[in-house]
Amino acid sequence: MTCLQGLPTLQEIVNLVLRIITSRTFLEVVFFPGFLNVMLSAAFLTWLERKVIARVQLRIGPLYAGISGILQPIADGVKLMFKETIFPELADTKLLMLCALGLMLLAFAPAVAIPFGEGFVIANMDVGLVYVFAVLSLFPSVILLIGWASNSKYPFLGGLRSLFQQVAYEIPMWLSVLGIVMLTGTLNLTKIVEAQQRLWFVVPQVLGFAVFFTAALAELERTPFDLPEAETELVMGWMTELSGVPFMIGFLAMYTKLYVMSALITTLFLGGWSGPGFVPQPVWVLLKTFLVASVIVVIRGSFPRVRVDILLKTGWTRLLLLALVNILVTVALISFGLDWVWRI
Amino acid sequence: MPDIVFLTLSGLVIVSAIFALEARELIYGAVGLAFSLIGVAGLFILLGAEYLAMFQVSVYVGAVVVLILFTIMLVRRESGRIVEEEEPGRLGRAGILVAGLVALAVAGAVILVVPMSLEAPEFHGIPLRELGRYLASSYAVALVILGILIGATVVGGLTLVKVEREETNSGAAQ
Amino acid sequence: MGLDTWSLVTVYEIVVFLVTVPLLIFGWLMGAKGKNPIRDAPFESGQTHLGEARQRYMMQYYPYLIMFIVFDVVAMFLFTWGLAFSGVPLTQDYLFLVFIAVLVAPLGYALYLSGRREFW
Amino acid sequence: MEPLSSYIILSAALLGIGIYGLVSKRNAIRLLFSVELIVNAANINFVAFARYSNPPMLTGWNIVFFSIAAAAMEATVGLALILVAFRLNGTIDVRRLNRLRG
Repeated sequence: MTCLQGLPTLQEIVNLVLRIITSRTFLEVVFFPGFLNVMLSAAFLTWLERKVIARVQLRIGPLYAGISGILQPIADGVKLMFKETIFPELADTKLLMLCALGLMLLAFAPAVAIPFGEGFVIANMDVGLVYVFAVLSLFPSVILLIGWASNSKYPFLGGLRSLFQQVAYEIPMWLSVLGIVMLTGTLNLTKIVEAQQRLWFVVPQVLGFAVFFTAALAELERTPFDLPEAETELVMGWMTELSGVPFMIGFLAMYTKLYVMSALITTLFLGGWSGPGFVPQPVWVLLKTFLVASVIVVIRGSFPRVRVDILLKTGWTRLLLLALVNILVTVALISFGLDWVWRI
Repeated sequence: MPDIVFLTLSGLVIVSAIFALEARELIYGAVGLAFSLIGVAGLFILLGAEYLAMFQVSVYVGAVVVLILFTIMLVRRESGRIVEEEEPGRLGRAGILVAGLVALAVAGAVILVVPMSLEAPEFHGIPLRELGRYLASSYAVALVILGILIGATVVGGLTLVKVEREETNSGAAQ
Repeated sequence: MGLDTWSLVTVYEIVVFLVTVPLLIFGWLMGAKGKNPIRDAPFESGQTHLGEARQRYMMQYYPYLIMFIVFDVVAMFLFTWGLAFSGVPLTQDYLFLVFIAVLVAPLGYALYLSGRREFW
Repeated sequence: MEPLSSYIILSAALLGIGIYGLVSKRNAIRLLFSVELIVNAANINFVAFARYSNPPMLTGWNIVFFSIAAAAMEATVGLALILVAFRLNGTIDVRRLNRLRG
């Protein structure tokens, strides 16, 4: 019996588990700003996209599952879970599975840095902005690997296009937020939101906002930059040969990325959680995020696709130049001493 | 707790580094290299250099590994087999011997010079603003030289690719 | 719980991992199985497939990758500069100007090349 | 925190792996991998020593900044060279790329 005295009793273990499960940190990580929120938001965005696109095209969209089809994403998810996972005969199955896992991990990773209220953020890191960009810069390699591992021509071409597109638009995106970094002198996303209490950054950084928004569209592979999965030429792009759960993960990852990008635009340019106080702060963040996402969706419904070489050239020359002009504007702003508005 | 983290990270770094060199497919090797570099970024975070870790991830894993993957995909024979004529044996054993000697020598020398169990001082992170200020003031010359290096890379890389394209187009290479 | 920032990121990623892996295994177990050469063939719009997709292809856009790496590094250095930037031009700002000025010539070369047909 | 020596041993091991690759591999891309590993071993040492000096120094960090940038540039040009060599010779086996020898 003596040797058992050092061990915790069952009661203690249960208590410990209960304490962990009900702790604020655990709830944050698993439920609200954390995993479940991101997943459900992404699912909600698929529904939103289908509804909005249907309205644009004078259709009705999902209708039967739940109230006006809001449970449709869940029904789709359950359906896909029971589908057969088919891989083409020449494919590299192990690498594909690994890439699906990696894609999921990558897609969910940036969401930890998004602040949902004063002090209401999972990871309040000093390098939050760069962290988000660093994680986003890992997507092209995973997608290229999926295209490669599928060993089929459409996914491979889609993967290559995706790679070049994301690579070409990453630099304008980085440089377009440099103005904000200069104005606030920090990379901490919470502090960036706090700096916008008086005036949102969309006003002084309107050029940066335009560049960031365009680059975000390209990074998300959405119309007018949806070349990697141009339905009429490349079927489904790099997702062509995915099926069952891997397809679901690829799909979910894309919408998670949409959510993260919209939330990032909200945080950086649209004041994050700031807004009239009659609505709680996290609700403001979600509202703005979904608003930005629906603007992106409406753009999908109304613009044609551009050609690949034009796309790449525009990315390098025009957007880069605009981002540099934005930096000069910011330098002028600071030099004239107007930056007191955003200094904390 | 940090001990487990350190051991996991160093295990990741070492194992995936070996995998990078020994994997049969070159593509797997590149994936191994990516994991190794991510592990090094994790070590940087453990050492308090968060910004450096992000720099490492975005430049190494986000850019260099992508370029490596792309090059590997370009460097193939028509048959689809990766060009690789490995010849393990004498050379491999010699490599292990040399590498082991060098690693032992380096580790031994450094550990002899540095106090064995030097404790880390208290550290609460460095304000990132200081970093930029310091970088530009004390390392200005290095910065300008880096600018020249970057310029040389642009010119060199583009010229190489241009030459390559012209050769390919004229049919001289095939 | 005295967890710091990066531990929380790790915990979060572990949660994602713990959801994804069972999902993949579940899909693998629940889906139908069986070999069918036609269904397992790569999709090529209904045609009989032509084998390996990993053939040599155009490297038309290789320069973009080179420029990407270069600008990735430059952007990171610009971020460190932007963090320290404060209205009054200090010596360091001029030094960064030199850093940028050095980069202008190769950029001009790159843009000159991009103007040529079939390159970039 | 671990003692400094554990970081040194780790980086020495990484250096050893890199040198092993340089000595025994014949594929040019694998040689590039080895070089990257060696550079990373050096970087770990820089950051570790910067952290363990009292008070922690920024110098180590800054050197690693330049080191990473230089290594990225090296990889860029190196890969372009490998590509050209492959198109001209049809191989990236460094033993066969000996046409430059006098």
